[in-house]
Amino acid sequence: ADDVTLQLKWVTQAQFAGYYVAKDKGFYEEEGLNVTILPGGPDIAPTQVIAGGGADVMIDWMPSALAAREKGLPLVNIAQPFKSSGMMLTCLKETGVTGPEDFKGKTLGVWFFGNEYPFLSWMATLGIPTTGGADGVEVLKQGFNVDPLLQKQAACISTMTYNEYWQVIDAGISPDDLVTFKYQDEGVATMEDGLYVLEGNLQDQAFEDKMVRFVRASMKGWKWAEENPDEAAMIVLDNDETGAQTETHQKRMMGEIAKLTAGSNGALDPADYERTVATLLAGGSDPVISKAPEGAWTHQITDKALQ
Amino acid sequence: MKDTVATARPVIEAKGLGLTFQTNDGPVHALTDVNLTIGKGEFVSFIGPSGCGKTTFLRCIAALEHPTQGALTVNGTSPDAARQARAYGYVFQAAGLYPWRTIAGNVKLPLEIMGYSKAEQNERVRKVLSLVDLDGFGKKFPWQLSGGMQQRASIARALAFDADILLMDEPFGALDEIVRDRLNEELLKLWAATGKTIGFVTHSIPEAVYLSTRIVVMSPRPGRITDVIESTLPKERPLEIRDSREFIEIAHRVREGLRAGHGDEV
Amino acid sequence: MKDTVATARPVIEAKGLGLTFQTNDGPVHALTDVNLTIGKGEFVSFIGPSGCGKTTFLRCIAALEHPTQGALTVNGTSPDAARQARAYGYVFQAAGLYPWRTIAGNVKLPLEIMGYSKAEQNERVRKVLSLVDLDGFGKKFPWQLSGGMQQRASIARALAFDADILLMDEPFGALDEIVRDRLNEELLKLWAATGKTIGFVTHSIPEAVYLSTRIVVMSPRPGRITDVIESTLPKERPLEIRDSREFIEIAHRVREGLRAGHGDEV
Amino acid sequence: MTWLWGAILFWLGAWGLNAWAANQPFARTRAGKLAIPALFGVTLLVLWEGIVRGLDVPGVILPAPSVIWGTITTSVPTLWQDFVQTILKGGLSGYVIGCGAAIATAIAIDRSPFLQKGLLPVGNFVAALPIVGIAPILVMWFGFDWQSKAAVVVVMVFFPVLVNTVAGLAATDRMQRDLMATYSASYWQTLMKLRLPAAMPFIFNGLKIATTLALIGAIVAEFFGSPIKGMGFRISTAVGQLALDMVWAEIAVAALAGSAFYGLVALIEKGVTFWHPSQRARS
Amino acid sequence: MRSVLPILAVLLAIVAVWYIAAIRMNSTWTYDQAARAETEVSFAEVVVDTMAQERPVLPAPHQVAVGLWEGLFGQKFTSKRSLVYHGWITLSATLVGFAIGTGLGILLAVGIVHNRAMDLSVMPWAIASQTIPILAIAPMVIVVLASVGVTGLLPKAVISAYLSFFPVVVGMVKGLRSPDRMQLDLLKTYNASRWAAFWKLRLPASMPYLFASLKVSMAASLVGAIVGELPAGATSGLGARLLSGSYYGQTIQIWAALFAAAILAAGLVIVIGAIEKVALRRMGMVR
Ligand SMILES: Nc1ncnc2c1ncn2[C@@H]1O[C@H](COP(=O)(O)OP(=O)(O)OP(=O)(O)O)[C@@H](O)[C@H]1O
Ligand SMILES: Nc1ncnc2c1ncn2[C@@H]1O[C@H](COP(=O)(O)OP(=O)(O)OP(=O)(O)O)[C@@H](O)[C@H]1O
Ligand SMILES: Cc1ncc(C[n+]2csc(CCO)c2C)c(N)n1
Ligand SMILES: [Mg+2]
Ligand SMILES: [Mg+2]
Repeated sequence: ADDVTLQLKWVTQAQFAGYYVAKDKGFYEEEGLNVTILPGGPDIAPTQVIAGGGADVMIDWMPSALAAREKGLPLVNIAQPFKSSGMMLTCLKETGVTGPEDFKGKTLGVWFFGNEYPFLSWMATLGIPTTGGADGVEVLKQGFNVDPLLQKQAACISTMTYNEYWQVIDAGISPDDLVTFKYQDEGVATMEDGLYVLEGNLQDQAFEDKMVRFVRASMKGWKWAEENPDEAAMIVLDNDETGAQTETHQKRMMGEIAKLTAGSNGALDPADYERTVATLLAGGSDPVISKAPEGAWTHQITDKALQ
Repeated sequence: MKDTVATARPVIEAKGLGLTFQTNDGPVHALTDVNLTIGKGEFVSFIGPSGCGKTTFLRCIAALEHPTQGALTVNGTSPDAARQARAYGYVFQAAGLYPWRTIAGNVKLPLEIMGYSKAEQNERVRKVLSLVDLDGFGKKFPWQLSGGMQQRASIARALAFDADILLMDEPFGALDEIVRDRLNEELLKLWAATGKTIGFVTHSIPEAVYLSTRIVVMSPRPGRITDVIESTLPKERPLEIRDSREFIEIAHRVREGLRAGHGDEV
Repeated sequence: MKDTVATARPVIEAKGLGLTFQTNDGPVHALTDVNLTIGKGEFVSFIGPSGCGKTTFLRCIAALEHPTQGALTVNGTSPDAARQARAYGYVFQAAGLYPWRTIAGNVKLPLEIMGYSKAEQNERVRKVLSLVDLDGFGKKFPWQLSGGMQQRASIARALAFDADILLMDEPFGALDEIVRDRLNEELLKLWAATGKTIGFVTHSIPEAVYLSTRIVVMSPRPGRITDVIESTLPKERPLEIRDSREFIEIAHRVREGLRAGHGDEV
Repeated sequence: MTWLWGAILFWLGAWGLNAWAANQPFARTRAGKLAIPALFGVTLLVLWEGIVRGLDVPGVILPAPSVIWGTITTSVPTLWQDFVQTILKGGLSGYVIGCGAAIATAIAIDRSPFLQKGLLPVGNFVAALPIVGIAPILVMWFGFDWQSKAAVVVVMVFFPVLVNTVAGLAATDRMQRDLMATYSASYWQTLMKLRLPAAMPFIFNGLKIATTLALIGAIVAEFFGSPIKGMGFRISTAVGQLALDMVWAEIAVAALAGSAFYGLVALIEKGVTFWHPSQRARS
Repeated sequence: MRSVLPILAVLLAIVAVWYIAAIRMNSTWTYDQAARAETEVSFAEVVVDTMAQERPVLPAPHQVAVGLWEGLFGQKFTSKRSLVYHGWITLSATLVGFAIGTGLGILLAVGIVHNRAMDLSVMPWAIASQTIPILAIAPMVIVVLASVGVTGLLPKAVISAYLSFFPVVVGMVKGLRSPDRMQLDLLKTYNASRWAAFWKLRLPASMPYLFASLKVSMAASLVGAIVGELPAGATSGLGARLLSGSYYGQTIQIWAALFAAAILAAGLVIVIGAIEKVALRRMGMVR
């Protein structure tokens, strides 16, 4: 069997159910692959891991991958299992935020470490400076969890539809007390959770072949997970080495994830790509990327995998 | 050993005193059944082979060590109470100067603690440093002085303030004969002038005889008093007295006493 | 001061020796213009007021301090070379025992370093401990011994191995007269039997006279040799010799020499 | 490859030079004491540059020193802003509060063997709590700004200084204490005149260890939430952006500031504990 | 027994303060929730609520105790939810790191004391090395080591060694230099080799310093191992528990992991303390 190492963007959770299912159900094995899944974490930059040769393929958000490409790391999107973006800004109603125009003068929690680009683009589109003051927003580097909102250190925080949002709810705040802004709805959505490899490797026949089989099996896993969300969640749970994840949370997460993967067969929709690039280029003074990238995606793999 | 009673008001009274150290290989009987009364204004020397408990006895008097048997009173109270009344000046067997203080600073230490005025402090430091012949060394640090000079500094430290009882553990051991003679004279003068009660450990028989009103001879294992020799010398003692018959006689008695104590082991 | 030449093959030769310490308040001239030759098998005592440079001179000989002026040779080579040839046994002014070694362990230390066999080590330790009257204390730690006992242990340590030159800095300062007499006798015996060259610092005039073939009198500020007195006593010296006319005469000369050196400051 | 071999040759040569220079009288001068470690540092940098260039290490893994230097010179304002936020505000204030509190506590519990016996093991235990666990909690308690970083630093430096101070206060020898006893000196007099001076070498030991801890603490705490400035913030975001040159620029600033801080404390130590054998031996 | 009493008293005081703090800090949330639900709460209700929140700002002591108990004994030791399992993972990295770190530290200290060139050049850089935020370079270390094929225990141990060598260097340098002039001079008169001076004087004299450093360094090793676990993909070990607890706002889980780590560290330090006592007693250094 051929060895493939996959670097995840975050810790083991239902966000990556498709890959765990494919591994657990033997889809990879059927394709003659021996896949190692490396969980991520707050300090792991998947881009760095792949640059260092620690992985063959990785999962990342497109803004981060494109930024890395501009930094000289030739990443290429070979597949896009996630159709929609799950990112939102969640605000406490009591702070008086009802629409984006109310952000001014407020403190907003934002994830950094390569996850800040969608937010920066959005603010640039809105024309709100992120340097604080009465006309701008005060930005906090948000840690791992939703505490800043619960402790009222921030008016709004970044959340994912499938994860942090529910943590807020679980903490005891009812949805009625919250106002949420989905990036998807605000027209500033960027592509999340795509599969990326190094451009140079694609020239290699054997590698290309490996990736074709990998994507095929992975998509099979995703579709299985969409159909059997609860079982998929249990598979994820089995693979969680920290033993910290809970069943309810993962099952719910799987349900939300299924909504995001729905509509993708694995091939990147060029229209989505263009929209993402346009959003990123719209950034004002501090653009994430300075010019439209070339060759940042390919159907080379999916074309073969999905025929 | 019968108690020896001093004529003057007793300042130090030991009755059946004993002290045993517990060590990793068994108890060490440093002192046993020590009976001694020292009157006010007496000058008592302790002499005996090394390890016989002289230091230990002095430490008991100063409440630095606590006897395991018997009773000990100082000025009619417990040694601890006497210590709190600042009754003691103590010169240790080693100089024990604080390395972070200059010589003058070391001598000043007790004065600071006892709250003398700045001017008084400086005046006294000057005086005692000159007494022990260390003028000009006030600004040096201890490690820049020779062994004998350090010892003299520590004597100066004990003399700088007015304690009723002066306990000196081989203070002149590291000094040459000339300086020793001079300091012996000075000490006698000081004693005569102030009426202090002095307990003095020495290894020199002539020194003990020259200085003391009484000489206590001790012997080791277990440390005990084997002889107490009253000096019949007058209070006024020029250095030449050391050539007198009486002096030589007393010295001889002390030597005999010492030899007897040694008998069992040398 | 003119050089004093010894008759035997010279072991230690100092010519115009000087040593100046740099301290925070100016230079201290510990030694100036010291000229001295010590022949093989001599027993030379150094006497002088404290701070006159006796320790410093001994340290120069042992290559522990390096003279800033003049020349010094030991066995015809530099002191450093002599040290490398393990020519010295040194007894320091303070005991300086290693606190983590027992008394026996401390005495064994030089033997271990010089590579004696285990059996030989034990044998020698036993012998020298008994020589200094510390049998039975081998297993105690230094802080469990009295000051004088520690000093004796440090003497034992220096005697445990066979150095040609023995340098002793007030080795008997903390001992009582009886033990001191005994050790004086032992030292003389050892010297007679081994033909070692001995440099000996003391404050006791009788001790210096009793032991030495020559007595070097020093005076301070700056440290220099003011007198060198040859002893005319025979090599064979019973303790009673101290009552002889000759002895008393020499002692008198030494005292005069000392007093003269003191003149400028006492 | 020439780069690599060149660097290794340079390293060998410089090491030889250093070994020689260290035994020259020059090494005892003030200039020598700066030049020799500096030469050592330069050697390391040259070796680094040579390895990166010689082995073609990608810049996103390890940038060459020359590249890092370029970033430092072009981002001085950012670096300065981060330095003020993290080191001056978070680190220094935490250091002062933490060390002050530790010394005060050591003195406070010194009188009571009961408290010492009780507090030291418990303190020992608290000190063993890893910062990575404490930092998020303190950020939750004290907010995102520098106050929470200072709190982390306080927690980190407190115990080493406490332990050293307690050990130092016990470090007097018997005769020194007995002397005070014969004067019947009061507790405070003994403390001020004997035990604190005698404790200084130990206290400074703690204070020196605390300097590096303070820096690490302040920086690491920023990983768990911060305003968008500060060295820890910059490092963690720069890693995500693969701007490794910026990461190393910040690390260089941290190392420089840390060494300077340590050097300052060591200098003060030298002045205060001039009498200690370990200081005297080398002067 | 005599030494347990004071500890108990202090613990009791801490627990009391802790409870009061828990009530104060957690009550904000209770009041906020009541306000959102537009109800009134009495103080008694608040106290009860603050003792049993799911995501308390400060968990009450008994909540942590329960969390710890569950984690330690609530399941099989081999379970991924067992703190014993995670503790063991961390412990093994800690011990390997500690061994590497102290070994390196002692070697460096010996070099610094015996070689002027090292004394002058290494020390400043050893200090500088400790000002590098380990959390920042730990991921890079892991990545770089992984790219040359080193994974698993060793990368964590390397990070742990990196943190633990420094206290040993500082303490040992001080300790090896602690002999005073007379002690050194004595050996000079024997013309003892540097080797003998090291074994017979410097090393024994440095023992108290070494043990003091070892305690600090052991704690540092543990922190290093935990830090090393964060970027190792938050898989297993106490660090991973801390992280995932933190990620999901499971305050109680964080505190339980935190206490498990501290217990581990305290245990290790106690072991060193015991060895110290025996060693120093045999060396006659405790009176
Ligand atoms: N390390 C030093 N630094 C500065 N001055 C010193 C140092 N060592 C000794 N001295 C000075 O050198 C002089 C001679 O000292 P030395 O120790 O040789 O005297 P000594 O004759 O042995 O005296 P003693 O009989 O008191 O031991 C003294 O004035 C002393 O202050
Ligand atoms: N802390 C201690 N622990 C155990 N034994 C001790 C301790 N202090 C003293 N001793 C023992 O007590 C005995 C008496 O000691 P002490 O110091 O009083 O003798 P000394 O008469 O002053 O002798 P020296 O003239 O040598 O100073 C000795 O045998 C000594 O070994
Ligand atoms: C330090 C830190 N960086 C990024 C994220 C955000 N993040 C990265 S991947 C992912 C998927 C969702 O669960 C999320 C939320 C975070 N939480 N903490
Ligand atoms: Mg004594
Ligand atoms: Mg001397």
